[in-house]
Amino acid sequence: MKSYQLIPFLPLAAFVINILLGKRIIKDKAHWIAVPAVLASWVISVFTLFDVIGGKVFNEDLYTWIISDGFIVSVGFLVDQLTAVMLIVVTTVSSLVHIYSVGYMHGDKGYYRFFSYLSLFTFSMLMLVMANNFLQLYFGWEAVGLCSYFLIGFWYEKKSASDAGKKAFIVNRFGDFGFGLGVIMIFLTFGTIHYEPVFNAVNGIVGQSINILGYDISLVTLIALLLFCGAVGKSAQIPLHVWLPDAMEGPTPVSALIHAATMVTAGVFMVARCNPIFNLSHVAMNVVAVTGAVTALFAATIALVQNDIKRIIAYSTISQLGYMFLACGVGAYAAGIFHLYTHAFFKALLFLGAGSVMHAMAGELDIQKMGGLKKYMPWTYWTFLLASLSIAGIPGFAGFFSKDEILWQAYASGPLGKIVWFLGAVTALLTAFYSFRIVFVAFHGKFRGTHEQEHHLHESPKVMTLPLAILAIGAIISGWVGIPPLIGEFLGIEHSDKFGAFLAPVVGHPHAEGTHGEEIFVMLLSILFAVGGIITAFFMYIKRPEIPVQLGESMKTAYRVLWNKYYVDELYHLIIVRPTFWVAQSVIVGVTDGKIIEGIVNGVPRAIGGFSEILRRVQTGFAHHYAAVMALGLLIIMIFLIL
Amino acid sequence: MEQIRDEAAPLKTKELTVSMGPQHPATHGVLRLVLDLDGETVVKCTPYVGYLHRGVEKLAENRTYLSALPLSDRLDYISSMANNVGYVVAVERLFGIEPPERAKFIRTIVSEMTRISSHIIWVATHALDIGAMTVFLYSFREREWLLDLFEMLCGARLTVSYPRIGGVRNDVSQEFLDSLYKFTEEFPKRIEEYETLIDQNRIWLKRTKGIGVISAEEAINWGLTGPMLRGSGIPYDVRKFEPYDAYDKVEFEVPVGKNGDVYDRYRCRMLELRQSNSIIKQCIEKLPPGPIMAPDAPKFTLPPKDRVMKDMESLIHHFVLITKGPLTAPKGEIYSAVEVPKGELGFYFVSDGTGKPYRMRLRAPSFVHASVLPRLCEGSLVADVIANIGTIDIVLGECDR
Amino acid sequence: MLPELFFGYFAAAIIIFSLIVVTRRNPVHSVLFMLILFFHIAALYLFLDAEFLAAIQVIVYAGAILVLFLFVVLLLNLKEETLIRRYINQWPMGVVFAVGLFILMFISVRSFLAGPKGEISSVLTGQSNVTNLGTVLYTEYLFPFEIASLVLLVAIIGAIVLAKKRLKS
Amino acid sequence: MSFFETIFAPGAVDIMLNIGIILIKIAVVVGIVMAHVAYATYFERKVIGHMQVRLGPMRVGFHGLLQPIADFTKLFFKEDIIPANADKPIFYVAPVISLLAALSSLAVIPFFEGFVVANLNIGILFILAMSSLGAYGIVMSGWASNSKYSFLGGLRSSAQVISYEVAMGLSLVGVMIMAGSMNLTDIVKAQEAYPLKAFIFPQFLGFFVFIVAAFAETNRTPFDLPEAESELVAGYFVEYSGMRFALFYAAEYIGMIIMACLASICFLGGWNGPFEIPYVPFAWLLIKVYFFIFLYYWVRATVPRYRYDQLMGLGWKVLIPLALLNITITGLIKILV
Amino acid sequence: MEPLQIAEKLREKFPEEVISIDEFRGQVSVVIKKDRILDIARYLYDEPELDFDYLRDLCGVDYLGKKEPRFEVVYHLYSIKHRHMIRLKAQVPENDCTIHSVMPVWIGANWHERECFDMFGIVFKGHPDLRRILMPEDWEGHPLRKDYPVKGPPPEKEWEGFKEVLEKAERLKEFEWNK
Amino acid sequence: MVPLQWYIWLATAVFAIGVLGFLTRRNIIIMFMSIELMLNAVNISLVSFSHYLQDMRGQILSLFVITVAAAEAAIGLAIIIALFRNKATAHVDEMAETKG
Repeated sequence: MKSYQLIPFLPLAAFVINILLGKRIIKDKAHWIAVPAVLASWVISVFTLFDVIGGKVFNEDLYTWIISDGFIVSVGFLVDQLTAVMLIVVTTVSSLVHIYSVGYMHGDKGYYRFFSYLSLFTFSMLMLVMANNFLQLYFGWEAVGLCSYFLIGFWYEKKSASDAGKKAFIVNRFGDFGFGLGVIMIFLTFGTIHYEPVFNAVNGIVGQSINILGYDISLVTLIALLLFCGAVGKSAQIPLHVWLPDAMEGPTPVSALIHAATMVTAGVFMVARCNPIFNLSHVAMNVVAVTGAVTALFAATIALVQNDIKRIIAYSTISQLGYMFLACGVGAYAAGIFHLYTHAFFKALLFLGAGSVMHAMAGELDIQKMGGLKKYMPWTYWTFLLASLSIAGIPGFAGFFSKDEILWQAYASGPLGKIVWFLGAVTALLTAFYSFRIVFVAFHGKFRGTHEQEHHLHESPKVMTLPLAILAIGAIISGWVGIPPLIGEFLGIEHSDKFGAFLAPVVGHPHAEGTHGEEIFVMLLSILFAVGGIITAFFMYIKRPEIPVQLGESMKTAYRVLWNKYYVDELYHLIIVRPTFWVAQSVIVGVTDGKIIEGIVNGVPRAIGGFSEILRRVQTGFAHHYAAVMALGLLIIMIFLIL
Repeated sequence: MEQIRDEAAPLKTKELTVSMGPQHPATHGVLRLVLDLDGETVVKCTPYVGYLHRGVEKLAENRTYLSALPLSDRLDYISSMANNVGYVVAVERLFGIEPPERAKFIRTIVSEMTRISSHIIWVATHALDIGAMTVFLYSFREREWLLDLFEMLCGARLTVSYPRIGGVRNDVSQEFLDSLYKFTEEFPKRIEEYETLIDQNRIWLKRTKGIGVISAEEAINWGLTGPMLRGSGIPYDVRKFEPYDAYDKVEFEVPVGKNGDVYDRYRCRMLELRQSNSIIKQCIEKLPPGPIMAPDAPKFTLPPKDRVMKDMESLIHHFVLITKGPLTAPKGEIYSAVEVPKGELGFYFVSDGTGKPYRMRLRAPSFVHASVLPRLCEGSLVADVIANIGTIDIVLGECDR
Repeated sequence: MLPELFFGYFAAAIIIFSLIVVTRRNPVHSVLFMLILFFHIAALYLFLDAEFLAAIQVIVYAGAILVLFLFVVLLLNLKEETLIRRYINQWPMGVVFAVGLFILMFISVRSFLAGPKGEISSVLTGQSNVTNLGTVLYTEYLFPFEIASLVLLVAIIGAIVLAKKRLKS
Repeated sequence: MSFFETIFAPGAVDIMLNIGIILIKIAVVVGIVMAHVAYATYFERKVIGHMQVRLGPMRVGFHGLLQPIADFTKLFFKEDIIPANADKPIFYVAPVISLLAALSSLAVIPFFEGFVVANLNIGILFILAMSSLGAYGIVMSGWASNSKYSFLGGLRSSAQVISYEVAMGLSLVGVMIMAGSMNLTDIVKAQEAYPLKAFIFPQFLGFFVFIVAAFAETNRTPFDLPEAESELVAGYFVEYSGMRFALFYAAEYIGMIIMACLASICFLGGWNGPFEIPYVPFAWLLIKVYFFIFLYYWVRATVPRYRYDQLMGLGWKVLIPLALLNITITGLIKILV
Repeated sequence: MEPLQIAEKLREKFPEEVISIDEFRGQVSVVIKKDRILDIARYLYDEPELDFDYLRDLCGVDYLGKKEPRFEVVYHLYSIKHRHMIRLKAQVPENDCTIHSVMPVWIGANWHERECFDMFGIVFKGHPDLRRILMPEDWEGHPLRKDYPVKGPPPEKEWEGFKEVLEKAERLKEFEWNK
Repeated sequence: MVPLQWYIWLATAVFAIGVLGFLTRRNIIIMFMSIELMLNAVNISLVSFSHYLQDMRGQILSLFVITVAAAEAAIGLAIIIALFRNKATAHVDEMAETKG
């Protein structure tokens, strides 16, 4: 059974066909190519998952790409438990987004282009998760970034969209630079970039250190931090989170696929994949955990006050990604991946629901201008509500299981864990609050938009609501594969944490130190926070709508800070963008370009021109003369050889 | 470097000048085309006509109205009957004679027979030019039948001179009518036979569709008539616009094309075949009894030989007609047109009151149609020139007069 | 004896015809003598156990390349070609070079020694020439083979672009 | 065994005897084929005549059976006219090249098991090579006649022959893949394992392309543009008369026979048939060949002529892609099965 | 519109140009001066009420000794839309045997005018390609003029080309069999 | 048996004749044909080596040489046609387009 090799190449084929023939031949039939391809990938992924569950792990090289002395790079696939989970996530969400896009992008003039990019993205993402070496991972990593750039700037006529695309690309460069260095370090250290030998050898370098600028730095820590650098960029963690909210300029299916479910989680995947390296460095682990926790809280607070529906969800994504890193940081990789997996469903659902709302509101994003959409768009409303319940962590929904798992693992992992647990728990409260803020403001109450908008309101077509429904089912039941033992015992299910057990061969099982009582406490607290958040939101936006206004008035400074996202963008502008511009203007244009380069550029041709004036006499332009000279040369060489 | 020429300067290519005709299998007689070819593309096309010029107009000025009639036979020699009819209709209009009903119907029958025979010979040669050989021989089978019928009617097959000023030469026999009726029964099947060979053939369609396109306005401006004009969508037909003979008493439609290409003109002709067939049928069914000559016709037309031998008055008429010509030709001028298979055949008579036409002008459709050849051919391929020569359906005898 | 005789005939014919090719006044005649020349070369290949190459020599050289030459010769105007001088002004130089080259090469290959024998040939494997050629071509030389196809593709496109008339816009 | 050694096999048989046998074979094949050519013209006139509601030749002999002989006699004794400004040597040699190229293809055609003049293992390539030479006769005659019509005809024809050569060669590749050989005898033998002892079912695409290309290769209707009498009067041989004209004519018919043979051998199983006909080993081949020749006539009586650009379009845009598709499919099946 | 009305309308528009209007058997002729023929043609073509889009015929008539001026160029115009016809007769004197071509209006006049030139010697100004059409290019005289004899010009003015043919025929006798 | 040297000498002679033609003729088409001659000379030597050394690789190489020759002919002749359109000459001493 080698059909798993087809998984990435089917979308690639769809991409090639669409991009080559799309403009002239396929046009608005592009989905007939792209959707079946990705569906086929999904089917094969499911079969592959069963294979993996059955105990098979594939790791083989398809093709040797580069051989340069000891540097051997091959295109190869590693399909183990982690990859299998990622395959399911990627292909499922991708398929649903493909289907959804048929309705959402209908009539767009770049229709074929959109589908070809989606296919290309799917291919890149699959290459990323299926890689069996770091370079292929890096290839996928960059390729998804490229696709993200294409898709954010899909409506390139819009300046904000193309700017957002550039921003995402540039910000990611910072992280990717670190990641690239990390890969290079790995090669320098281990002499290979394939996962297997690297992870086998990694224990041997514990204690080795490298001297940088007079400081001794542990080699493992350095590598882990450099790798994490990439994760920070791609997964939009502090301080490189700024690109993700702006990325919402892209079409909504893109936001759902790339900026919620798949690409941004690549960082989490990578950290989990490299767990043998991270596990050996406490420093790195702590950095990951703290970054994650701080990002989670930080983003959640911003989300509280924003009005743009997609931005709220985007900040929520950042926040949830913070959760995943938090989990990885405390060693609970399985919990992180579990959250990644459940998050993919409900976050994609949230985005697609938002897209559906936008579709109905003719592109309106401000939730203050919505309201009462419940009765116009029942499908969208109910699925959105389910997703919100899931993200809030209401028991029984997917989000509850994964979030609870993370919080418990954090709580149980030691003193630092307690701190991050606390941050996480607060975030949970905030999450519930802002999620239901959207629900209550946008879907309940009275419609606040213009009359034309109200007239235009309608439920989205079947091709859009169908993915919503499927995802909603996923948002409910996807968590049931990882029921914590505590509840499992209570319900009488043996080995209820199937997910953790499944992933254990790859990421290990963290050692949790805590009593049953503490576990119950953590769980009850998170349930309490979730319900509390919902009730607060209900109170503030349904019962007493004047409270938020008053709050905003009374806490003006805090509100302004939050509204302006802690001024991070402005700070970057001040410390990075403006100095860069200054350097570019004065130094590069003035000195380097003006004096040095132009001096060389003008001087060399003058010298050559003078010299060639002499040489051009030789070129008569008559072919015979050239031929004769050639023959003469041949004659001379022959004479040499004979003599 | 200075020797490299300006990029925008047009590239020179050697043009090949080919003289097509006057002896060439596809020119339908002695037409000569001088083609300037760039590869296979025709850059310039210059037709040369006149190889068959006999001065018919000049000859007619020196003959009596009656003796000029056979000249019209030799114009479009494959549809001589229609030319005769055109001539006598014009003369009758000049003199103000009204032929009897029976004669009118007979003339209509023979005109339409001529149309059929002309159109099938057109299909035959056109198909042969494009390379379909079998249609040619199929068509000749039917043409042979028609010529036999002509022979039965008047003794001649090609140059018939059957109509007379004021009527027709002799009455039709029942035998002729019966066998003609049989022909009309049979003929639609034969048309279908041609069409199965042609219409469903992709190569034929490729060779004719979109070739030699001329728009309706342009076609009128060029003075095209007949199927050439109707192929472009203008239902201009002298039989409908200025009815003569019995055309106002029979029912028929004027088929028109849409795109004005070779294929549409071919379709028009094929549909006209069916219309002509139905006209003949109607005429045979409606053929009224009665005389075949107008009562005052003896002043213009020779009486039958047996009457001359027995009847004094007839002898005098004969003598006067032969020696002086019809005396009472009114002074005036008339333009009269009939619809011959090729298009509108016009006669313009200027009479000075004598027995001979002072000036007889012939507006020959082939002449006009030949003039449009450069317009159709320039820019197309050599093979399309063949298709275009075929589609205009010219007979050089008529063109050169 | 017989093989030597045959070789003698073909070698003489090849040399004579190539001389004719480069000296004819009328390019059409040159092309046609070239055709005969290619046939002789193909026959020579038959003696060397290279049937496939012989066929290819005829199909490609005679059937395609030379027809191309003939086309171009016919398309260009040749009326005055036959009337004006054939050689460039400096032709004695060319003759000197060519003769010198011939003498040198002749001398140098006189002392030629055959290298080690290869392993793949019709005689050794007992299979037909085509089979052998195909086996080697599609295994060991697959990559160069693909490159050759690329070369041809580039040539096709290049030829079309170069020879095409500018379209009237 | 190399080609050289087949002819000059030392030892076993005397060289002269070997050469003699080959010469006799050649004489027999050429004689028989020439007779068939003569009667193929008669057959054509009769078949097309009956299709076109006429009788065809009736005067010479019983139902015109002696017509070919009369024609040959007439052409042989006709004056050989050479245009004033013709390039005489080329004008002389062109029809001979046409005929030679056509005749030499006969060498590799197996008429029945064991009867083949030269059993080359590159049989198909040999035929392709020879048919590509046919273009020379046409170009040369077109050019040497110094007439614009024949020049145009020559250019058209050679472009056509070269273009369709590609399609034809590619259409035969499928057969080569299936048979694993280029030897025509081996190809016939390889077909014995297939339904009806023929490749036509698995290779129907290749068969279609081959048939169309064969029509074009032999300049027959609907691809008879080089000699389109309504456009170019008679194309490349418009200036030829008498014996030389007869040579061109014969070359065309030999070309038809060879294409018919090749189609029968490569796609219809050659001399094999559904059942064996005793004492006449070549009977099936003859039937198949005459079926194809009849097809030539039938098409000629039915369809008009293509236009030059349409013809080229058909060749390059339809046939060659189809042939490539056929090769791909055949190759895939060969690999997979 | 009735033909007579058309003629009157034309007279209103071009009072200077129209010389007379005649009717014979329902067909109306308008005799006009030749100078503004192109304007008249264009008017008849452009006026939507008249819309003479179709030039049925164009020919010359020679009135040698019967009328002055000697030539008339006759135009038969027809409107396919309105189905009416009119005949224009432009007078062309012998000493100034020219008239402007109507090709700018009806392109179909091309060969008619060439023929008219060929047969009567009337020169059409502005015609792009005024050559003989039916007669050979080097033919002398204009056959349809009334002073041109039916049986060709007298022997001393024999056509050059015919002489050539006779000479060739003489030369061919050398090759005859029985000589 | 014919010795290998004979083939090589033959190839040498053909090659030299090709050089001769290339260096002396004015007509650019003949010059192209001279190039073909030289390529054929190389092919003769390659095939003879292949035969005498019992190695298929010589034939493979000459197959590639034929490929290159075909490509070269196509491109070269296209250039000639383009040149001829612009300059209306096929004479190499009237073209000096590559003049420095």
